[in-house]
Amino acid sequence: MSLNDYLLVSGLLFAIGFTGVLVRRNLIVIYMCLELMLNAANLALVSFSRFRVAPDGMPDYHGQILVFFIITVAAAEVAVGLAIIVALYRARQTTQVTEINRMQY
Amino acid sequence: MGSLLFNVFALFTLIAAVGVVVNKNAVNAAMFLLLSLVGMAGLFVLLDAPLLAFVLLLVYAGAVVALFLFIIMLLDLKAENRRVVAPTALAGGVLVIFGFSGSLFKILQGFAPGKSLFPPLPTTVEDVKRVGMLLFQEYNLPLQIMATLLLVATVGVIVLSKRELR
Amino acid sequence: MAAWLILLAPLVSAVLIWLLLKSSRALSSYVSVAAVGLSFVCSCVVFAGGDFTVSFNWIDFGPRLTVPIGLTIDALSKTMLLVVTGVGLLVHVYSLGYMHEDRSSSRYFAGLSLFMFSMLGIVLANNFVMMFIFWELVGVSSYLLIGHWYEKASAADASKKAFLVNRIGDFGFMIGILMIWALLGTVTFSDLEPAVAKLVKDPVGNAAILSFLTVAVLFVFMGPVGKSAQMPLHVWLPDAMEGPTPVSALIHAATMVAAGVYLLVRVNFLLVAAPMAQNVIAWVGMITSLMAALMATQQNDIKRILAYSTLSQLGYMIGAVGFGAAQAAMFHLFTHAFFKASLFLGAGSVIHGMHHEQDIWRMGGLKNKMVPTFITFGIASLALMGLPYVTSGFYSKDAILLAAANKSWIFLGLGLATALLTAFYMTRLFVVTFLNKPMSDAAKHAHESPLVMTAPLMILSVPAVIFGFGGVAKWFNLDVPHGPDPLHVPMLAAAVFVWGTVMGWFVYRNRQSDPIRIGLFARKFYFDELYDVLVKLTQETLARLSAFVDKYLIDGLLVKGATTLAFSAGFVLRFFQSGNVQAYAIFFGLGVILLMLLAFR
Amino acid sequence: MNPIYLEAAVVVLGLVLLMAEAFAPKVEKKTFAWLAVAGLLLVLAATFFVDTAGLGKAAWQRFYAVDAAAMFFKRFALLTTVLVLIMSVEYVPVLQRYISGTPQGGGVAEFFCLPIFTCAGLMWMASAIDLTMVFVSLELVTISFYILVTFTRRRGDSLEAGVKYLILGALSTGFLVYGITWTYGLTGQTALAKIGPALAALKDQDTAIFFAFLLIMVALGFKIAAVPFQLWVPDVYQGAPTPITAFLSVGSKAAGFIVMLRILDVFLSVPALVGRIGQVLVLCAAATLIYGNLAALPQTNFKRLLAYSSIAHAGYLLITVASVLPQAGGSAPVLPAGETIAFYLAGYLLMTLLSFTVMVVVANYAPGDDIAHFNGLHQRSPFLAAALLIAMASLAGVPFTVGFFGKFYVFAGAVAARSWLLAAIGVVSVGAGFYYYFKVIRAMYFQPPAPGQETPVLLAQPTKLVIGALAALILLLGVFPQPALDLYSKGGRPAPVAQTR
Repeated sequence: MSLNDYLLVSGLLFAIGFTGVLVRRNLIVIYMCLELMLNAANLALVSFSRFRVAPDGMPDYHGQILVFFIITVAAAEVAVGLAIIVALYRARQTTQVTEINRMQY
Repeated sequence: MGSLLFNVFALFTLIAAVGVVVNKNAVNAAMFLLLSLVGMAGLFVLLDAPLLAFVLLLVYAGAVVALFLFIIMLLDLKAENRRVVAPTALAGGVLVIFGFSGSLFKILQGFAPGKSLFPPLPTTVEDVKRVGMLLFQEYNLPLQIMATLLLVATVGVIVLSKRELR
Repeated sequence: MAAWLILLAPLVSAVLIWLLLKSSRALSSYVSVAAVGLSFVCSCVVFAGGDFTVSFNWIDFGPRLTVPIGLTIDALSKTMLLVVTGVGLLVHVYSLGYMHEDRSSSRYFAGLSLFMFSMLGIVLANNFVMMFIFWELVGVSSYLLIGHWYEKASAADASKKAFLVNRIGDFGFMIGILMIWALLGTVTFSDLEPAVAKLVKDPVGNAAILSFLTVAVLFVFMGPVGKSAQMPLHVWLPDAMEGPTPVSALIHAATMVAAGVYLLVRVNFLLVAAPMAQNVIAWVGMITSLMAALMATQQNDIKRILAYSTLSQLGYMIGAVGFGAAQAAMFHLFTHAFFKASLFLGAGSVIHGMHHEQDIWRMGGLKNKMVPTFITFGIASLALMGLPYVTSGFYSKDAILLAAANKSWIFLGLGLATALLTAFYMTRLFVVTFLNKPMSDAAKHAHESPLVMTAPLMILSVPAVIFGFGGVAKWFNLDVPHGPDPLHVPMLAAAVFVWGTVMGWFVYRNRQSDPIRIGLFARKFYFDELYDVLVKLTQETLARLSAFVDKYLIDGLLVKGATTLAFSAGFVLRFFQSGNVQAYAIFFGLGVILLMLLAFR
Repeated sequence: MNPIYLEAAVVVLGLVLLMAEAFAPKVEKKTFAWLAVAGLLLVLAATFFVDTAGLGKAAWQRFYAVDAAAMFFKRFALLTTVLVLIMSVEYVPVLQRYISGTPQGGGVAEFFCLPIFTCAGLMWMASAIDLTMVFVSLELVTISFYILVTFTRRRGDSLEAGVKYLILGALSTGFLVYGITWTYGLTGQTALAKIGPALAALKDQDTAIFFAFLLIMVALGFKIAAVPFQLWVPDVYQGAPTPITAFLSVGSKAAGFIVMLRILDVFLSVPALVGRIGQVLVLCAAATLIYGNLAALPQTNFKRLLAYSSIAHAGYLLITVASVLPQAGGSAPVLPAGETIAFYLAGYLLMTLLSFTVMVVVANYAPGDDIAHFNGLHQRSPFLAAALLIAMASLAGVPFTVGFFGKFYVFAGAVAARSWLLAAIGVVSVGAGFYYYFKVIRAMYFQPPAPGQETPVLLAQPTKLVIGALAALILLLGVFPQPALDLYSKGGRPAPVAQTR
């Protein structure tokens, strides 16, 4: 398989995740879709890393390190994000984005 | 063989991802997220990155999705009985998505290097060792920063979710 | 180092008093005196040392515009430093006594320190921009000090008047600076001098450039016209006498009003390159000096007489600059600073002793009640009148008259007439105040002021005499006569002195009221009335015009238009700022797409 | 001293304070804030003694720059954090009301500790010269801001702001990651110094490179609040605890700009892209200026007003960024772009933190953040009114304030680069700015205080000192800007950032 095939899957995944962020109203689902977007980047990174072979014939592991960091950040972000969403739910009994628009204009 | 597996995993990943977006029930969405991640782990293995595939499953399936599920249960979210998406949001979303994926396809079309096959690897990969060496030697500084980030996240989560703070 | 200390000590004192010591009157006055004392000591040190310049870049916009903050120490600024810090120190000491009862004396001393800082900044500045900033600061501190007793309506009005009239001059000054910068590409004095010299030598397009320079110099001259109170912007100075008397002595007699003269001397090389402008300056100066002297003859307020006399003497100095005799102008500035400060402080002592009575026709007979004041005031008066061959005022005035004689007989005539009038009105003032019989109860029970006030008077009367003699004149390069003197100007000056004094003596000895009534002079040539009418007229016109503009243009077009625009903008933007994150995300995405389009042109 | 220890010291300070809080619950919470302030000030002093020439570990040189820009923005971050912490002390009454339930003061110490870690992140961002490093340090900052914005979690607005910031911030992170991925994919490098030449060597990939550039710029545009990624700003600024609003508007924005300049420098090494990049920047700058200034006009809420003002100021800074690009017939700028931005941000720091500090003090008397809160402030506290007057005048760009010089340098740069359009829009929008900043001044000086709100406003001595110092600095730099410029240009080795052009 060529690099572009993987990049296409990654791009589609990114677009699907983006769609979810734009159209879903449940905060938790929106958050899942954001995770999808990050993982789309991960997939592209791994395929780029496999594609760029280092002089010794091994994949370019610098890309994989980046994936490592992204996964860590994503996990931390999920923890904090869900804590915020829970706090919001406790205060307002809702996870619908359309209902959090007290501040506007 | 490789191309068949790729097609299977890729379709699996994408369909599951669509499942996340369209599912009315948050629990089901989380399960689809898990499936999508499994598919992606498969793709990682195809890309000779077994370590990352393992880490992905461990962190995402083991921790992130579990956390999602846990929170959904905690909040006792029911399946949404209203329409999942607002029509205006849908219109805007569709516009954005088409624009974005259109430009993405166009770039991939013009991306000549990507059309070639992956170069073969000479030996079996020993990515645990390589990644480990890089991570703890060359990438020492970002790793330290990451540690700080995790600390901040920990403190933050405690502060934000404890009922009574001391 | 010492040079910086001169400048910064008063600033530190002003800031300290303003921020911390406001409540402690005694402490703040001592801090202020100590600061000016330090400045004075440093000035002496600098005076004894050599010339130098220290400077660092304030704004550095590359070669096109670099504005340094720099201090120039040369013969000119050294002299001025001595005058400013010396007189300043004495006035500060005097103020300890004069302002003893004032409840807001902390504010007074802070203002005084601020003034010292800004005045010293003018003296030390090595470029136009820095000078202009300190010029404005001097204006501000003068405003604060004139209006010190702001509860009094007349004081508040006077301070406002001084501020506004000075703005007119300063506006012109600023335009002048900009024109000079545009023409010569620099604002630093030391760089301007060779640039002007080059410009004058350059034969190509000379006429146009030189007339541009002339106009620029005239605009710069507007600054001194305002600050040194020349015709027609002189109206603020007499009113400024509403301020405390030490302020009048320091600011409105010895230092600030002389800043205009100082500036002109500093940029004398510019004036020399523009002879037309020089002529205008000479005329303005001499006319001011004569008219002010005429007005002085008919004033009854002791401080106003001195104020008009100051105007007149400033006119002399400005005139001297116009004659191309900058050194003579500086010499007169120098001597005048001491004897005029002495006169004002003496007047302050009289007012203090008379329980705030300022009308000379309610005084009289003070020669027995206030002996030190009487003697020192007499000495200073003689210096101002120019007692031949004894007082400093004679020598410096003589230098100016000589220069006038070299320029034209008209100027000499004007100068002599002024000298005559000076002798006359000072005799009037002196005779009526000190020698005649007491004309009120207050005069009968007048008492001498404390030593802290009389000591500065005594100290100041010494330079009023000795600073005319050879050594000091030599300092001003005046020992060489300015060409032939067929008219024997010193003799003429001596003659008009005798004439004026004798006339004054006979007219005013033993009079109870003024035998001469000349409305034109008493009403100050109706300048204030004229301005009132002018202001009223312009105000009326402007009011009508602005009412029209307000009603039809602003209300109709701008306000309605602008509010409509703003509200429609607000309305449109409301659409964006809906408060819904999802909408934000969509706009975010649309933005991305919009930018992507650029990639696929 | 190795400069790498600066961040280490900051992190250790945060750790020590966290531990101390855990083991000494009886200690007055404000003590921790003062300890943090003292510690950060020590580090700030230490920045002047670091050895900018040598980094001990060779591997770190790939990630970590110690040029003039880095040192300047490290000090900037430290100073900002110190001021935010002092503001936070004044904010404690509000905090206690909205954090915890019965035991008063719970969680307050964490409110003082978290900004320390944010500060470390900002300092790392200032030095980041590798995309990996940019990513991790930026995320450290972002995640800590998620927490800080939501910190007063018993207040609806704070939660709402937190959620909005979270969703959009995570979205922008997605774009950043994807952009980094593509940059890495095209060049095989993550170190900025190597990406430039690698990009220049690529053939026929302009569109892909531009795509990668845009994705990264989207994320940075979000950070600095540039149109069209600015919509979160008013809501989040309004909802966040006031000290955090100040922190966001100053620290986060400054770090965004330094990273943006560094990355821009890399992508400008592709000659074919210069024109397109220029278009993007000019477009964004113009839209940001117009949006920020127009939307602020009808505002009545002070924090929202400052939010729009923050957008507008991002617009002015973007003018400078756009002036970096080579233009036909352009001359050398009066000041290099890096210096202009550093100076502008230094001024912005002073005036913004001053405004917010005054607001925190006043809001302690009557909760809320409408401009009407400042009605008659002149009678209640002439000192505060004068300070806010100075801040507003400086924000508007009145001469003899630091804001004037900032705008002057920006416009001078635009004119030198022949960006007439931007210069024109900029000047016009300054006019609009006068209108809405003077609304605040009008409220303070020409409106009577609200009934029941005539009491004098009292403030603690340290706060008073800080307010006075900020106001004095605004005026001082407004007549004598050289020290701030020197601090940048003499801060270390010349920065590569946008100075070559």
